[in-house]
Amino acid sequence: MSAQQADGDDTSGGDGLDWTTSEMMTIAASRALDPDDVCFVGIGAPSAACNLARLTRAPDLTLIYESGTLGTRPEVLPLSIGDGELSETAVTTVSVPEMFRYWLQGGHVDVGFLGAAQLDRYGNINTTVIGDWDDPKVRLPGAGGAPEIASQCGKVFVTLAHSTRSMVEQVDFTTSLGFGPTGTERAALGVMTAGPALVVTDLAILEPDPDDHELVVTALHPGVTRDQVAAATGWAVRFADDLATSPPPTAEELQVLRDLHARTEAAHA
Amino acid sequence: MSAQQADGDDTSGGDGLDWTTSEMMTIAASRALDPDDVCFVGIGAPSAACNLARLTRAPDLTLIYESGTLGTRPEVLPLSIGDGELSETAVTTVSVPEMFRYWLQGGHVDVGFLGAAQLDRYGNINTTVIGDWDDPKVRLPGAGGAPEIASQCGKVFVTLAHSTRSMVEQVDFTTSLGFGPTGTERAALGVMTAGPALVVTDLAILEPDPDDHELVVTALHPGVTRDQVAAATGWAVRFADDLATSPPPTAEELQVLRDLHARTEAAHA
Amino acid sequence: MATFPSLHDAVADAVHDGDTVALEGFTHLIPFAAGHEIIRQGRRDLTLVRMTPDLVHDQMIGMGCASKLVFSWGGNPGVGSLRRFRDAVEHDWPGPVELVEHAHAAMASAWEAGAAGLPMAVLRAYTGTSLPDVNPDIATVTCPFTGEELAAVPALRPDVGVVHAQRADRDGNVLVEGIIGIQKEVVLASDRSIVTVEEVVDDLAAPSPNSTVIPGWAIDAVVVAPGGAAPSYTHGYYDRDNAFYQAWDEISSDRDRFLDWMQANVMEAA
Amino acid sequence: MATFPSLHDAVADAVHDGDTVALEGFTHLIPFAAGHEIIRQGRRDLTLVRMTPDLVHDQMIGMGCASKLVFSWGGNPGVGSLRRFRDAVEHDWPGPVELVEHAHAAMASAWEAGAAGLPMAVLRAYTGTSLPDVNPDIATVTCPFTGEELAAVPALRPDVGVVHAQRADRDGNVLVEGIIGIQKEVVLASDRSIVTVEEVVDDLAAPSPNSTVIPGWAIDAVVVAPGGAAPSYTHGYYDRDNAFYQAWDEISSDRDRFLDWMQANVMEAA
Repeated sequence: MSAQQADGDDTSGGDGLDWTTSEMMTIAASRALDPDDVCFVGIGAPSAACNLARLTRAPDLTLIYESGTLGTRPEVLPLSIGDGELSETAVTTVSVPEMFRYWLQGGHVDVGFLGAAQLDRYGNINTTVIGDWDDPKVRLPGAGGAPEIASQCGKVFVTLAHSTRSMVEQVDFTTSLGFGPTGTERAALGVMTAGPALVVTDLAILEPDPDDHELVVTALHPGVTRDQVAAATGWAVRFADDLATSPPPTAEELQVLRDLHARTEAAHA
Repeated sequence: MSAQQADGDDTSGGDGLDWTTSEMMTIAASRALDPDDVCFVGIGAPSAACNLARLTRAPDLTLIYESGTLGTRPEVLPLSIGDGELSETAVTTVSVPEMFRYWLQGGHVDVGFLGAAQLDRYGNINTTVIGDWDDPKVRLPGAGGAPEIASQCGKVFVTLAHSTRSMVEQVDFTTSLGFGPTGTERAALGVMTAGPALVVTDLAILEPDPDDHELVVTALHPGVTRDQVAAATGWAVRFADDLATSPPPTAEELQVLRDLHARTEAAHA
Repeated sequence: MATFPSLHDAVADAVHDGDTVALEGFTHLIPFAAGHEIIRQGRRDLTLVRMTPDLVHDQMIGMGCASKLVFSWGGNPGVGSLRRFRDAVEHDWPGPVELVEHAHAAMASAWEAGAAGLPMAVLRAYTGTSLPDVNPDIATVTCPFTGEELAAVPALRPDVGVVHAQRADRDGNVLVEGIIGIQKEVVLASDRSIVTVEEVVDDLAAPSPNSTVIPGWAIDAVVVAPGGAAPSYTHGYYDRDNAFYQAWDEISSDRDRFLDWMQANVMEAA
Repeated sequence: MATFPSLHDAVADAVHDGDTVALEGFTHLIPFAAGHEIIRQGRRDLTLVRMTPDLVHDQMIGMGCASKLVFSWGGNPGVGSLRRFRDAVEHDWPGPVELVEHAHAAMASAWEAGAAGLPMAVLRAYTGTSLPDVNPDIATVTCPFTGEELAAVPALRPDVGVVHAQRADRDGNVLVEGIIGIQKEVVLASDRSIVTVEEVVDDLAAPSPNSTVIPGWAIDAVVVAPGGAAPSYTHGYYDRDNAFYQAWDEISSDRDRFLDWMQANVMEAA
């Protein structure tokens, strides 16, 4: 949940704006959404990005939370995916079986937006356990809706903080399928949706190589170096030939995001 | 639907009351319901009997119509099983998939109350076709909810007009299972509900023999003879040793039933 | 995202000869206006899907639109038979209509499965009945946990789904109230969907956070068709015209009388 | 037909050592009062079923009520881990808890199947994930029409189902509004059901004919428990106590501190 975002390092833009790496991550993620997307907002970090997009350039973005709320428009960020405001501002609220059967499995969602504890080079996600499932080092909350969000939405965006603990060679447990252990299993298993199309971290943007499906860095956030990203990634990460730099946050993006967080903190105090 | 009841012969009771055989059928059927039954009212004749019971000795009777209305209390008899008043007076109205999956298949209904075009000696019901299905003499409306009402309610009551066309040796088509073609198949197929427990016609009451499950006449309506029933039944019908006579309609039963029909006619005019 | 075409354009765009078309409405909100438009556009060889085919299906079958009917109860509710349906089945007039016959429980679950994007529905049904003898679409699956044999039927996934509802807002979000039947399932299960409504309003005024609202982005076409469910009814708007249901029994009893009535009341009334 | 016992009597009557017990509530209407009563009555060896076990399950596990947990997401929503749950799984304190681990989609369908009286749920799920490797309850069935292999999981049919709701009328009909989750499914799927409510009223005042109302004859016990969902919330009655969810992270971080808090706030507060 974005309400609990880690404070990142401060960064200074050329235009006199300051922002944190965490703000940059949220803003970059928000830009990836098309204005008419129907977006399933999974448990974890994505909620701020989705609502920022809705409050700026994508007012008609449709947000779905797995608690059953369709087309919700919260004024503040929900602390849980089932906060009352999600239902109060939704077009309608359906039962959880209907949500998963009709809306997700029925194929009505364009984008699934997920967080991750571990993400590997082929976009597989672990939110279950660090270590062995039978004898865990760290027992994580588990799957929630993520496995079917990952396989049944048209495509998947992932957002998470970039470190060698989170960006790993191979996940300890595949909670949610990306492209599979060798990048080939998604198609081989007959999963017809696109899978991980975009990963937004606090340092960079990664996209799957169209051929081998390995996540490749396609953009660095302003002020971030290749070495920083390489050092924070648990595999020998590749960089795109046409490596870009993310546009820095605009004044409006920062203002709307900060107002959203301020309203959220006031509401949850 | 009971609104279209055939006018039966007039009968005179010993206490100066007159009634039709059709009224006697409805009243006898209404008496079979326990005051706290949850009753699934199938398409056909049963609606008047169920509502008569509710308006007289069983005010807490719970009526369910397959249109999704749970606990409905109509002031007039519905012409279709989906009339608006059923929803307006219901405790709640659910979707049709929910009705059949959660409420019927889920095992929450005590009594299924069905009509029939043909009923055979083992309580099997045909509402599909007279003659061959591929080359029908008369194409009837079909199954509706009846097959699963017959197998999934705790027990089944059937009400229909008594004639050699309707009370047959063997149904042309088993739309809804009674005890099966030889009276043994219900148990053999693992259907654990009781099945046809009571048949109320305009002449008599029949109940299954506890051993061989053949429908046996257990009561004659007032003024009806064994010969009349035997002549109107398409098999060599047996009579119970302790053959009873149905109590005649009471003044209250007749009054409430006639008021119900009068309100219904006024409302549907 | 829902568009707001005319009834003519919505039907012309969505419904083609040979399509599988569901006009649903479980005794409520029956999309007569849309059915009449399909008849006027002269569609042929349709596979019609409906749990409770009634007068509008009698009319479509009698006018020769259909070559196949998937159904579970076909009658004139509260009155009796569907005479044009019977004439087609019993005497092939105006042409033969192939029947795929189910019970309500199976079709209700098949709509649920269609909306859920599954290839089949699983339920407990048909035990000891003759229906599996005449419908090869009734199969079984075995529960891997208990060994129980359950019924399986194909999910309903028509080319076109048409339903009527109370009202839409400007985003095409549609409110359905009262006997909601399988209205939502039909829209979600169909490749192309048309929802006719009594009116389009600024505020949908759904009375409950859990009201049955179908979001506009899940609907293809929202068509304003006031009275579009008559002679059936729209809860909160108008009542069922029971007299017409009774009159239909006689209108439909004779082929010529039926054709004259359709000509005057449907073909020449747009 | 619903009865109206006290919370103590309802729990004492329905919940026994060794039972499979579902206290559900999808982030809303979480039956804390009932969970605390189960703890006070000292139940042991329970199999707890819940899609989203959170604080009340952390408390039940930490107090030693549970030997098994069937679940799909276990955390402190918006805050982080469940520390008592983790201590049980990672260090067997106060005892080992066997995990039967699912994803939401499968548990949601398993509740649907339980309410529908079926032995299993069929869905499209778990493809390419590690969950089938650790949960033998994840099986497959093959569609007889398409040949597609689908996931199958056992239906959820617990001994006892407990949910909270807004209100009941004198017949025990219960209104649920807002995030309705799987409240209805739990009541219908369970052998014995307890619904705690904020109040009992003469007129349920359901705002829509299609409001989520669970009829009294489908419920065993309706218990008046004002505030019975706190620190979670009851839509229309009171808000979620977010500060307590955050405070729980520290209360639960230490075994002794947890036990002291439970003694003062649950065991001695009836």
